[in-house]
Amino acid sequence: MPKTDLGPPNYEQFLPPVIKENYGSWKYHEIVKPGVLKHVAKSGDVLYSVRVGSARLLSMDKILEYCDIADKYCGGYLRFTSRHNVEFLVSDEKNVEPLLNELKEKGLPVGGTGNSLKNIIHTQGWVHCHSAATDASGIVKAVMDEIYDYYTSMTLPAPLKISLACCLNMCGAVHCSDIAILGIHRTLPKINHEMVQKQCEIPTLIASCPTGAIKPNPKLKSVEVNPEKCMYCGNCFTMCPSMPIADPDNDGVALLVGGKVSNARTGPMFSRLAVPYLPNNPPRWPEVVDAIKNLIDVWAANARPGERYGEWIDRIGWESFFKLTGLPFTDKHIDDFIFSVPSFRSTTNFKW
Amino acid sequence: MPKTDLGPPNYEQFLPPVIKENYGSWKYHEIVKPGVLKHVAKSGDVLYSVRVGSARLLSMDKILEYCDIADKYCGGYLRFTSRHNVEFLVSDEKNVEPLLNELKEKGLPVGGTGNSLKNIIHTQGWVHCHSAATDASGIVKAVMDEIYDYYTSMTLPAPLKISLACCLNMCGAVHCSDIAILGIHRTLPKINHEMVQKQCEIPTLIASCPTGAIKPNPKLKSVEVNPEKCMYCGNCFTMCPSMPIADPDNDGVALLVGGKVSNARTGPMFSRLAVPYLPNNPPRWPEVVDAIKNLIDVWAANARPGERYGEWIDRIGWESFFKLTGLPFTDKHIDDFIFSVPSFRSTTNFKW
Amino acid sequence: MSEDKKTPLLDELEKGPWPSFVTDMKKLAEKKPAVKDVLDQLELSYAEKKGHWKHGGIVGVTGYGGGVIGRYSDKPEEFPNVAEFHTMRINQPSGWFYTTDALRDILKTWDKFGSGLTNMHGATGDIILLGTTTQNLQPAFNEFSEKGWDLGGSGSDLRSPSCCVGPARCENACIDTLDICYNLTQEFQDELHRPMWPYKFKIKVSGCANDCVASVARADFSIVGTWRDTLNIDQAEVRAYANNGYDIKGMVVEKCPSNALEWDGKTLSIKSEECVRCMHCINKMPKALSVGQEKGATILIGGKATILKSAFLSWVLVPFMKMEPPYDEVKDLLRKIWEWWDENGKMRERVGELIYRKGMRVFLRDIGLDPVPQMVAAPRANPYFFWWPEEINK
Amino acid sequence: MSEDKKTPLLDELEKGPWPSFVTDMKKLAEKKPAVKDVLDQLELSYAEKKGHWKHGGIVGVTGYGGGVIGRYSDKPEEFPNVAEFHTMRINQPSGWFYTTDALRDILKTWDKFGSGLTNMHGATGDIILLGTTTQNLQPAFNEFSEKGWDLGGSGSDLRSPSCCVGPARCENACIDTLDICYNLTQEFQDELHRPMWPYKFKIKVSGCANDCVASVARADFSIVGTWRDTLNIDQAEVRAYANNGYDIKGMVVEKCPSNALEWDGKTLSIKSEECVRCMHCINKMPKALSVGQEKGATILIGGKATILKSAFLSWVLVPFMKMEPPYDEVKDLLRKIWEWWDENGKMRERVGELIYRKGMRVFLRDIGLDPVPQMVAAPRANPYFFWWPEEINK
Ligand code: SRM
Ligand code: SRM
Ligand code: SRM
Ligand code: SRM
Ligand code: SF4
Ligand code: SF4
Ligand code: SF4
Ligand code: SF4
Ligand code: SF4
Ligand code: SF4
Ligand code: SF4
Ligand code: SF4
Repeated sequence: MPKTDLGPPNYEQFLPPVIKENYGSWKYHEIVKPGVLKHVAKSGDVLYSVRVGSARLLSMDKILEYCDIADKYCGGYLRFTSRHNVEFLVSDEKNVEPLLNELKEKGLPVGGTGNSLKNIIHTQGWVHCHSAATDASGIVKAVMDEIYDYYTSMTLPAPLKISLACCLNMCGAVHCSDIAILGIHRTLPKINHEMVQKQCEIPTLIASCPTGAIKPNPKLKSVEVNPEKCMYCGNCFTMCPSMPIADPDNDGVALLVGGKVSNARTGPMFSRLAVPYLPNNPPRWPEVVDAIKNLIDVWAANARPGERYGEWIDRIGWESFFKLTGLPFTDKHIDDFIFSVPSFRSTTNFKW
Repeated sequence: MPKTDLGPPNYEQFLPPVIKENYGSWKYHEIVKPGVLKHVAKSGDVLYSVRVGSARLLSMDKILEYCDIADKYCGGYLRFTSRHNVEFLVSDEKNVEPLLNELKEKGLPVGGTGNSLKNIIHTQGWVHCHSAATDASGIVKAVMDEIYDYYTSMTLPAPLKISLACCLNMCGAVHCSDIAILGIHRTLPKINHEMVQKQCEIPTLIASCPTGAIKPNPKLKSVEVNPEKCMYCGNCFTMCPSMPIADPDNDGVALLVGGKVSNARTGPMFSRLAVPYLPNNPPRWPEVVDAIKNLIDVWAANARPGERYGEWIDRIGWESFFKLTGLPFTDKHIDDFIFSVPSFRSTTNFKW
Repeated sequence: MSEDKKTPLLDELEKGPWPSFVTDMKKLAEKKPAVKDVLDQLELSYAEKKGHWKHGGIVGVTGYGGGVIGRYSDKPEEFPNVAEFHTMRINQPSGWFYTTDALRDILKTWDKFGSGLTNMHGATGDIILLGTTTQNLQPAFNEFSEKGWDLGGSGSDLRSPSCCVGPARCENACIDTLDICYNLTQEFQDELHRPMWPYKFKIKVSGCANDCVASVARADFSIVGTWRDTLNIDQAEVRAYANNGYDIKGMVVEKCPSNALEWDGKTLSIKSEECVRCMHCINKMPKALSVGQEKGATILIGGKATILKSAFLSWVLVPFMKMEPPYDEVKDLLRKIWEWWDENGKMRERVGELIYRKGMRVFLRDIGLDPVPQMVAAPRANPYFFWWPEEINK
Repeated sequence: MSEDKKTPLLDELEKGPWPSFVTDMKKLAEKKPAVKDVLDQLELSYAEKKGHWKHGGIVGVTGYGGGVIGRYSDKPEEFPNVAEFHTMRINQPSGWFYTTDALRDILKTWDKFGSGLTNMHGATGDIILLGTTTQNLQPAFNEFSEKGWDLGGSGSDLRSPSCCVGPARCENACIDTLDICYNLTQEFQDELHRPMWPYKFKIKVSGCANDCVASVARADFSIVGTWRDTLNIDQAEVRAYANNGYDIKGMVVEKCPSNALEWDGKTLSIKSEECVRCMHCINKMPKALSVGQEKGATILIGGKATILKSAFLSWVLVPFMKMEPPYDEVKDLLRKIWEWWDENGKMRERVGELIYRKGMRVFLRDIGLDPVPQMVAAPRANPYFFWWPEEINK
């Protein structure tokens, strides 16, 4: 019998000595160059953290490669970030440049600090999830390739946080990202009437629909979906395998913008719909890549220094956002779910 | 047979000559003194409007008194405002001072312009409505007596618009007032089971409840009210006389603050709950009068020039409002109706 | 008439500087028994902290479904003169302008058939004549009609539209509020008098964004004047304000919600495309600043008070509409909205609530308007959006 | 292993500067048939624009109800090596710190029992080990357990709490995020491993308002470090920034959301009672400004993603709580919340949604917290509030 309820190992054993000694006693930090943080302790001790972009979907060999690097320059200490980057924790300043050289050689991107593009938070996609309306790793790779330079430099007006979720479950903090890439369905679940009763608990299934679109169909001992009410969220499929919703001809990607999480200046904000639909076009999703490039370019050209995406839009107004980006404004952009009314423009204060 | 569908008389016949001649050609206006507006036309013509506070609930004799005054100084022209003041329309500058003197003599208050207290918009109350949880004219009189000087001067930070509605139907624009006085019930409707079926259509009655608190009671051929869900709005009584909700021991007044309608600077804003309950204490409602005085005093002492009530609170934060006014914050202040969630504080940005 | 009744509580409201409705009513009560009874009943209400009116019944005049509010005392034995005490809503003239002759004429009829008690005006805008009997309703109406006055709305119909003083006196008026109000009221007489909708519908017209009739808070359909070019600046007058010590920077420039203004001590300049026409700067310097040339209105939809789904403020439906007689565009729009509401609305569902229930998307398509960003403060934050069949790959 | 399958579409993703998961997986595929199959199935997905996984079934290890996500190919004949391809969620150490020894040790076990494919890390924070068979789950767990690693959460249980790097490296940390995360995880092992609630529950811990684990967006229960006194200003360092040409006025003072700062060119002063501790000024001048002395945390409740009632951001529940081991206050609070949620929640109803349904009023009373204004951005605008029986005059 194995032991259960161990919990995770105590983190203390994984902290490098310079951290143990200066734990809770850091004085300040600087960004020495893109991807290189220097934290200075009250004691005068210094820690360098070198941030390396990661695909997150990693083979064990890739991780072993990280380990070898960490052994060589970091006394065997490294960490991962909340956005799934690797950070090499260097206690000895002399090791910083050699480490950077080796990373360069190995093609590992260093960056993601300060006013840069951050690593894209993403989810499973077709690699592992049954629920995915699009792939995750593939789009991320295609997008990151295109806007790579923003990762390794710090030339943007403010940090840029892009996230991707492959379905409306929105694993990750997609809903509060500067730019959110979201896998969506656009057609009704196709009910397998014979299986519903066998595989699913009908009352739970009915309750699972956010818009009350599902009704019992007593004749078939199954359910029906009201096409006027279904907005293809796929939650019924989560509850019941007999309600598959994937539709290769219509699944795709929506883009939302202007979210943030930090409380710096403004409180957390939701990302809001910018592009309702772009097709799934593997392997490199050119429409999605282009749209994101455009979104970034317009912001980068117009925002004031220090303005996050949503703060910029708040200043100029959404009508200006649609004008500047050239994106069409459609009926999809107008909320029609529970909290819609407070999002309407109840003032004549707007721009032409 | 009388003629029907006449519509109102054409307003043109009621316009004084100076207005007819300068219709749509006004250049600017000034407030000569509290209650006296001077409008200058592009032609150079001038119109003085002298604004007089009115109880709105008027006898024909009072109106005839206005008529006599208007004949004397205004060539028989006068108007009423959207806040139920009377405006004497003076074309001849020489008539302004004599008019003001006569108004003073008659005890008719002149004011309500610029940064002053405006006339209180109010409704019927016990004088005429079946639905009233409090009186209207009585509270208004008591409040206006107390803060009268703010009406006849222009010393407040900004305009101050107080409104009163005697029940949750909220006749008037109470819900968007700097200070709103609202008649409320606090106990369940008392169902007259025998009459429900006779007087009321039960499905409509059930549908009338905003919170779904009403259920059929088939045994009694009547309905039941769920005490956990009923928030005493009285809408069931509007639909069905057999659901009386008035309760002398518990009816009273709530105060809401910070609303506005104009789009000047900020768009329209709702008034928000400040004081959940004050007792009905006729004839002069001292608790209500005191609470309103306090609300005005704190704003007047703390707001910056030009700041409407809600704009002031927006700047300082609601936590500061409750601190400065000394009002207790209760569970009633936290929204629990449809649009509640967006009103919660989803940021750590607040003051102690 | 219960001669001896005293009103000690109400008498307290004769004190103080604000005009006293009690004093006024007491005088009227001397010749009007109904007013005496209404005072006495009110005294009872003050003593008991409770109203004494019964739930209104349906009363009216021939040919109309609205315009009268039925009201009955719940103590008719004690207050026989207010056993019936109905309200007649007389449709006010645009902008509440009167000649004394007209007022006297109205009051003469009211003296003849009613209590002589009024509200000038009701919150919707009507002349409210408070207190008459069922029997007197028709004759009163007949006489009003003869004199050229008609009833306003009540019940599930169009309510009497109202408007700000507008071009009659205000330099800010971007549209002819008085004419629009009059013209629409005349056009929709049937809708006003014969309740046939799910619920009430209110129209209010303000000449500019100051919204002096509170249309955004109180009307299902708000017409608010605006302009599409640049506001006018008279630099000489600006300097005059400055020379008089007015704090242009603090009171005007810094309070512009969209930072559209600049003041260098000599010239006030405006970035026109930034201006959201909030009226603030014009309000503060009326001699120097004024509204633009290319005028029209913003139309907003959906405003209402609290019942049922809580209060809604009207929101932008048409950012800009020219407003010239015969106002066909706005009339067409109104008719389309009513048709849609009538077809889809539940009983006692205001149009704003119906839009909330069905979604702007359905509403816009059905009335044939294109979505524009000005309709929203911000686009949706949830991904719960719908596709039309024709947008889907088959 | 289907040797000959080509992956022309995926091969396109080997191009470009960003690290390629395809290249990485292809290498692994050479020794791991499951990875070969997963790539080939992915290639098929790319060709068909459609996933090829079946709806997950329930699999797990003895004694636990969570920690494993079952996954099956919907083409097991074509891709037999991913017929079963389950995920194990290994609970990460606080702050995602590792020694290379520890990592190698984990990977050794994973090589033995699984595909060798991982996510470092999952969005909740776990070490995600992607792809093993039903049969291998228990032996893999046994070995992990022996090595001191445990499973994380899944299903209707407490999910693995996570935290920012905090005091380990960050001068902004107002609380010991790593210890809090570790301590709470240890305390609530039963809640983590044995699903018994209406739905999932997430805890995230950030050391300051920058919220580097996005707790307000992603956690039902967010613990965010703050301080109650005044932030520290080192005037000499402020001047050093100024001397270096840093635009203190434009970049810091004018962006303070509550106008708490003043800069006269020499001294930066703060009105402490105005400061909302948003972190902006500290972020911009880390050498000169730092957090206050009297530290603790703000607790927020209710955050979650879109399903069902749309996304909620956590909102303030406790403005300030001291955070010292053994953290009894926060543990008590959690237990009370869970008990209430468990008693009242419907199936698949997150705690935020339950509070929305029942009202903060009921929630606060039942868990014994007093309402404070910090809980709301603004008080209610509707008059639909309730009274407790004891508040009513009988
Ligand atoms: C390492 C990490 C914490 C961890 O435990 O892993 C971290 C570390 C730091 N954050 Fe962060 N943040 C990290 C995720 C976040 C997140 C969460 C996220 O992105 O999902 C947020 C909130 C995101 C949002 O608002 O949408 C976050 C919002 C901030 C901010 C506020 C930025 C803003 O103005 O909105 C700062 C302050 C700043 O950058 O000036 C900050 C500052 C910092 C500092 C300077 C703190 C310090 O002294 O160590 C660290 C380096 C900053 C940098 O990258 O330039 N950190 N930081 C995370 C790195 C993620 C990555 O790999 O990119
Ligand atoms: C006469 C009247 C219109 C009518 O058709 O009857 C009117 C007339 C004027 N309003 Fe108004 N407003 C009138 C009701 C309103 C209302 C509606 C209400 O109070 O219910 C509003 C919106 C209320 C709100 O925002 O809550 C209103 C918001 C304004 C504003 C914006 C004030 C602000 O800064 O928020 C201005 C501009 C100003 O005062 O500088 C304005 C300005 C004006 C001007 C200066 C316009 C003009 O040039 O004639 C008029 C005199 C101002 C004064 O009283 O100092 N008027 N004004 C109404 C007088 C009501 C009364 O008896 O007190
Ligand atoms: C007379 C007046 C109040 C006043 O003293 O001025 C009034 C009086 C009544 N209103 Fe009103 N409303 C009056 C303007 C309003 C306004 C303001 C406005 O129109 O600008 C509103 C808020 C705006 C709105 O329409 O939403 C208003 C919102 C209501 C409501 C709630 C409607 C809603 O959708 O929330 C009701 C309830 C109902 O319709 O059953 C209502 C119902 C009533 C009834 C008919 C009572 C009832 O339960 O059926 C009242 C009759 C009182 C009586 O016996 O004299 N009254 N009512 C106003 C009409 C006078 C006029 O025609 O000029
Ligand atoms: C693995 C992971 C995504 C990733 O690639 O990182 C993940 C994967 C799944 N999530 Fe998630 N969620 C993951 C983090 C999240 C997060 C982010 C977080 O925890 O910080 C969220 C948003 C925050 C939240 O909880 O609201 C999230 C919101 C959901 C939801 C929607 C919950 C809601 O209340 O809105 C579902 C749907 C459900 O529970 O049925 C879901 C369901 C799922 C399922 C179990 C699919 C399902 O329909 O049952 C996915 C399994 C995928 C697979 O086969 O591998 N997942 N999920 C993340 C967990 C890894 C870990 O343990 O570290
Ligand atoms: S976002 Fe949807 S598809 Fe993607 S991992 Fe989460 S549940 Fe699966
Ligand atoms: S996809 Fe979503 S909206 Fe459509 S029926 Fe299923 S649960 Fe309801
Ligand atoms: S607010 Fe209520 S009580 Fe007052 S007049 Fe309107 S309906 Fe009647
Ligand atoms: S008073 Fe209002 S909440 Fe209570 S039962 Fe009647 S309609 Fe429902
Ligand atoms: S709304 Fe505008 S136009 Fe009408 S009276 Fe007010 S300020 Fe003048
Ligand atoms: S009208 Fe308002 S938005 Fe336009 S310039 Fe003046 S103050 Fe600014
Ligand atoms: S949340 Fe605050 S304490 Fe934690 S890493 Fe970010 S900046 Fe540092
Ligand atoms: S922490 Fe934020 S609120 Fe406080 S002084 Fe600094 S910028 Fe202003």
